[in-house]
Amino acid sequence: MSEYQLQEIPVGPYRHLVSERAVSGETMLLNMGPQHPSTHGVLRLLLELDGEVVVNCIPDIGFLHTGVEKNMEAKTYQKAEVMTDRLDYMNNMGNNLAYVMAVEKLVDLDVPPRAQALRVILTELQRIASHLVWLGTSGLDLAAMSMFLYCFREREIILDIFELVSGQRMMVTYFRPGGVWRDVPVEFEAAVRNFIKIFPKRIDEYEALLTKNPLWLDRMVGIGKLDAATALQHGVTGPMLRASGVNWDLRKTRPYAGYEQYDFNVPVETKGDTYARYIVRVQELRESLKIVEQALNKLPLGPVHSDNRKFVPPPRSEIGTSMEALIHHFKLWTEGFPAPKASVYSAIESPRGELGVYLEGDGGPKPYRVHWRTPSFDNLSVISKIVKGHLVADLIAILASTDIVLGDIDR
Amino acid sequence: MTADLITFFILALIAVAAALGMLLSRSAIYSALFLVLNFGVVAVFYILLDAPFIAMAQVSVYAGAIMVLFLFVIMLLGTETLPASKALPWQRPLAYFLALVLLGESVYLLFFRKVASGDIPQPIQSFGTPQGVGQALFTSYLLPFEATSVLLLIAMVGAIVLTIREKGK
Amino acid sequence: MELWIEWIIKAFVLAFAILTGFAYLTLYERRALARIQVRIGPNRAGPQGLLQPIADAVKLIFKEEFTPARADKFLFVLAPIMTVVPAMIIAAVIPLGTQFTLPFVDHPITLYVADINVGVLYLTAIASIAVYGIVLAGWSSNNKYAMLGGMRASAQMISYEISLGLCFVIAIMLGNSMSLLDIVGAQKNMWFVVIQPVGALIFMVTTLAEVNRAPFDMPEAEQELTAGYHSEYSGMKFALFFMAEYEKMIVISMIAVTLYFGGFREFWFLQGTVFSVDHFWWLGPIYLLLKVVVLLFFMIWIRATWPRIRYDRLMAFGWKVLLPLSLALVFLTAVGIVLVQQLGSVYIWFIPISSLIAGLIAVLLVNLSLRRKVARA
Amino acid sequence: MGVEQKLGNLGIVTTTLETTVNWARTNAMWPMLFGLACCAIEMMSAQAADYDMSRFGMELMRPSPRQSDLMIVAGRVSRKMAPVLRRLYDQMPEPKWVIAMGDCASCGGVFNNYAVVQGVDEVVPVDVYVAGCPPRPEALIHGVVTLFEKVKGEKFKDLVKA
Amino acid sequence: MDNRLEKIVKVLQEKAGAAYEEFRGEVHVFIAPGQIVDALTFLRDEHQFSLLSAMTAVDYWPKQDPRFHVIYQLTSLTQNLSLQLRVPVSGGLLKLPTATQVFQSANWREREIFDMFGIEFEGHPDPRRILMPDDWEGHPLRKDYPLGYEEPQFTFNFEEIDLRKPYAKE
Repeated sequence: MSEYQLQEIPVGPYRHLVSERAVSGETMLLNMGPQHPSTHGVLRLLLELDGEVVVNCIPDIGFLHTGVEKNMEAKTYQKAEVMTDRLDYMNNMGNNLAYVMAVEKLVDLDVPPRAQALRVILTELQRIASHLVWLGTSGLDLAAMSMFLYCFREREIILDIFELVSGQRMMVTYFRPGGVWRDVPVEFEAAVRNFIKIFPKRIDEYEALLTKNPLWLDRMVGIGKLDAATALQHGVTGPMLRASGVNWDLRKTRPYAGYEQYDFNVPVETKGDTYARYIVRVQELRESLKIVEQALNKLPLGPVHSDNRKFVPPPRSEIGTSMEALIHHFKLWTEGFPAPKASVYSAIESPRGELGVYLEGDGGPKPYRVHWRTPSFDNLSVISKIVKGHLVADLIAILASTDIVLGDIDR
Repeated sequence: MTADLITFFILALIAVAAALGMLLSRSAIYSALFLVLNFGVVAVFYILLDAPFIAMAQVSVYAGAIMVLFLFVIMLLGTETLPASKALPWQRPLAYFLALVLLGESVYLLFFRKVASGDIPQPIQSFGTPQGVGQALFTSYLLPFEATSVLLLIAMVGAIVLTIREKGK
Repeated sequence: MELWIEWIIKAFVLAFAILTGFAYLTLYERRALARIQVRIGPNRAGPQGLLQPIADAVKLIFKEEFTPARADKFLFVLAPIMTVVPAMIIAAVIPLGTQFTLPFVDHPITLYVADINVGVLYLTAIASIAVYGIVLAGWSSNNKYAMLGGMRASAQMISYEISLGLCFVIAIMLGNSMSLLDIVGAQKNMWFVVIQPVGALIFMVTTLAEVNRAPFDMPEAEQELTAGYHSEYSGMKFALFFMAEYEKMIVISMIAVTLYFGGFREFWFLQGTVFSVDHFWWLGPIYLLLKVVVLLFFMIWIRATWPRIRYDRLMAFGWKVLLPLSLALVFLTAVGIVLVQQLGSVYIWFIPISSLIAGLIAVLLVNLSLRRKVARA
Repeated sequence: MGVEQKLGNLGIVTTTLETTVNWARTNAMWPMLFGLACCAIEMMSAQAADYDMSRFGMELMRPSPRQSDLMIVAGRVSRKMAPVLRRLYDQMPEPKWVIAMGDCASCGGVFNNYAVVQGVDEVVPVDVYVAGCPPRPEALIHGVVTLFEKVKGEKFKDLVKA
Repeated sequence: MDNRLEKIVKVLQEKAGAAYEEFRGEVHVFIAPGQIVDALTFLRDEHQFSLLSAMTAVDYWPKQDPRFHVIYQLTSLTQNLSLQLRVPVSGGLLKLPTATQVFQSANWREREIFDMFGIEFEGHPDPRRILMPDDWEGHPLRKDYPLGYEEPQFTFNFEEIDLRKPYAKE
């Protein structure tokens, strides 16, 4: 972005958002982004600076607005799912899960237990992958550059598992209404076990590098404090809210996909600063691993999708022999399935917070309205409040600790 | 000796030009840079006079520390973009007067004062070396030296007090 | 007249050595970083990537030079030059070895460009004006990020200059001379790092700050100020900044080696053996090079591992920790020297013991304040 | 442009120089630190341990467009982002190259709608298109190597503008 | 319906005369535009609905009255309850009172609804577009706004599209 501000930034449009001193030219208006190494994508922050102290911070989003909600209205329920992968591109499995859960709720579709367990395993692996990217990029933002490469090394193992089950590294579209795409291959269990075996040691390594490092503490402790009341007022959810002392995790409070069967803790910190957010997420890495292990141990046998043929395509083997199966297959992939004229809201706990889908049907095979309640959107909106009075360098740390994904914000 | 004389004249020209440039330049940054150049040339003079210690001190203290601070302040305040403030009313006549006095002094020194050639005392062997400077500072000039440090300390304390009051407001 | 020719040749050889060193330091850093980060690093240009620096250089030469419309044209061009020149000339006083006799002419050649009696002061003087280039680059670019970088550079330089100077003073006191050759000579029996380990440590920390290396790379903090002071520079002008940064790394390591690690001399216990520089003159530059490479690796290692310190904490660290500590060290060193003079040479061990205690106290205090901060938050 | 423009004007046969310069450009192509969406994550993976673009001397990602040679448009370009992208491209000094990474940057991908520019070639001239949603790191590296082939064939003469 | 929720809905009905519907365990209460701020304040203060989970709108074009439903999805953390408020907005008026005083998170969400649907929120502290560029015309999520479909390029029509495709110049 560097020279994006060759011209002076006019105060005019932001008159009501900046202080008096900006009008007189006493403070400096500085554009950070849309292309800046630490805005985690195409976020633009208009900063009012007094020296290097942030007086006001005005986020400007929408540089990645993709029209997903509108585009999903033009596709059938099944085909719209490919769009969901590309929303929050760190949490593809989670997006799929949120969407298929909304569809299942709307059309009242059952999901067999094996599919549920697979969903849990894969979304928790996805949470680990997402937190790894967060940890790596936060490290990079504070110039602990090796952290980034170590985290991506571990993330590759998870992506390999995803590729094993779905054929894609990132845009998996693996969960389908009524179950999952197809059963996992035989190598799956060994691959996940291998990951479970090596990963705890790797977390210890990360913590050895950062958690007690005085420079790391110095950059994080007491920075960007967010109290629980403000957090709730701004709709902040997920690890950010839990770092402020509110024990709210949808996996515990409103269990879905069989989370109630697993024994895990919800890490909660009370200080609400950047360091608390770091601690919460690092502990979540361990908790997620615990869930994965339990789910893998209990992984039931059986079908991986519902046998309700109105919504789930029949297996390939049936098509050759059964006329009815052929018709179902043809109808489902050309026309899609109809959903009632009603609306549902279904939410999951994504790595960033409450990921909700508002889905409204109109009796036809296409969604009438899809709205994504994305956690990053609200988590970012609080930033202008918590960076006030901090330095530019702290802004970087705070922004990293909110763990925003621009695809999640701009949709 | 002629080589030294030629060097001296070239450097003197540069020094005068730099001083004039500092006075006449419109931009505060350029003024500061001209001053740095001037300091540098003066440092070379010291070397020519066999006083390397003072030369190096000149560069590291004046050019290296003080002028960097000046630049920092100029950049921080952004003075080069501010409109020129009005000069104080009595400043200009006083400046003219002082300049006249200086000119008169120089003319007197150059043309009327009789200087006998050859009676400039030769500097002693250790002049300008670290040992020499140290000896001078800590024996014969100990009191002025310590007085200067106290003065600087007072100035520092004053600066700190001023900023603290500013913050408390 | 012969003397002039000798000087000019030596100056050219030194400049050439530093330039080559700079080029291969970039490769060294990239390969070492890659090794730490479980990668491979550049290995396609030439065997094992050995031609990588040449590729970089040729590319940058043939890249468009760009001057922003509202930049101050003169200073914009001057700034990179002002950054690179001090980095080069500062090496002039560093002794690279003893001396050898030119065959046939029987003329002794010393392995340094100049040995002046205020060598250490020369280093401080040049080091202190090296910041001008960065400040002016930041100002002349007419870019807010660049200016913030320039301002950070000047403030940081001033804060760390004094501690650096005090570390010089320690070496001067131990060596009882301002000439670098004498200081190296004084380390014949014992490197100063053994006598004053804390001083050596502070010296290395402050030099990291002086050359703007991680974790003190404020002026170009990539994640905060995009590219900082050189945001607007492209092509060869940028290459000059790049060059200055790495040359400064080399030179500052050379200075550290000279002041605290025995300079071009062998390990003190190898004295009198065939590994001594008194035995083979050409061992001097080799020892120096080896020591410099080791120190450079530490710099790279730190960059790979540590997060960046915050700008105001950096200043506070400089003023509130390093400055008092180095003052205390100067005092302790002086006391030790007096003790040695009065009571005997075994009292030399007073210096390392007392300064280690002082260093320990400083570390404890910093730790305590940090812990208090964590508790308060 | 730099020196080579004048050389081209002179009409001197400069093939050896050409080869050298093109070799240098392919071996020291510094990408701009610039990611848009999903593909940016795969671009980061390409920099990381398993794929390691640094082998080609490409790990020096420059945060400032002034110092970069290659713009990897990694992700979808929205209508709001398009002017910014063009501006960044204009800020890069010659010679510069563009890789459109992924389907969205190449042709709009799955997002055929009001918000997304249907192919970044409407905004900046593109040298290499890399297909995939997102392309695997290997695919990106293949795209980069393809670009190297193209750069190696460049002649100073062709770069001279009338 | 959950007992606790039933009580709350009953009180809401008494206060605002609101109708409600239930679908798969979710309760949607219809509130008139004038009473939404009061209802939100009441739910937040009296029944600990401290989190405005989501806020969006639906366009029922070509139906004009009401053309839009603005939806407030509320969550009570202490009682672990969810409640949805729906406010019908007429296509002619397109105005609603802002909820920013009640929930700060409504700030950006209302800006998004204004950007996407063109519903204005009176008293909003920062009434600008949020996702689209400032000079964008129209409100993309309205049903009468075209998706903006462009013809994909295939082998058979490559040349034809290539001719009119606006390629960028150096």
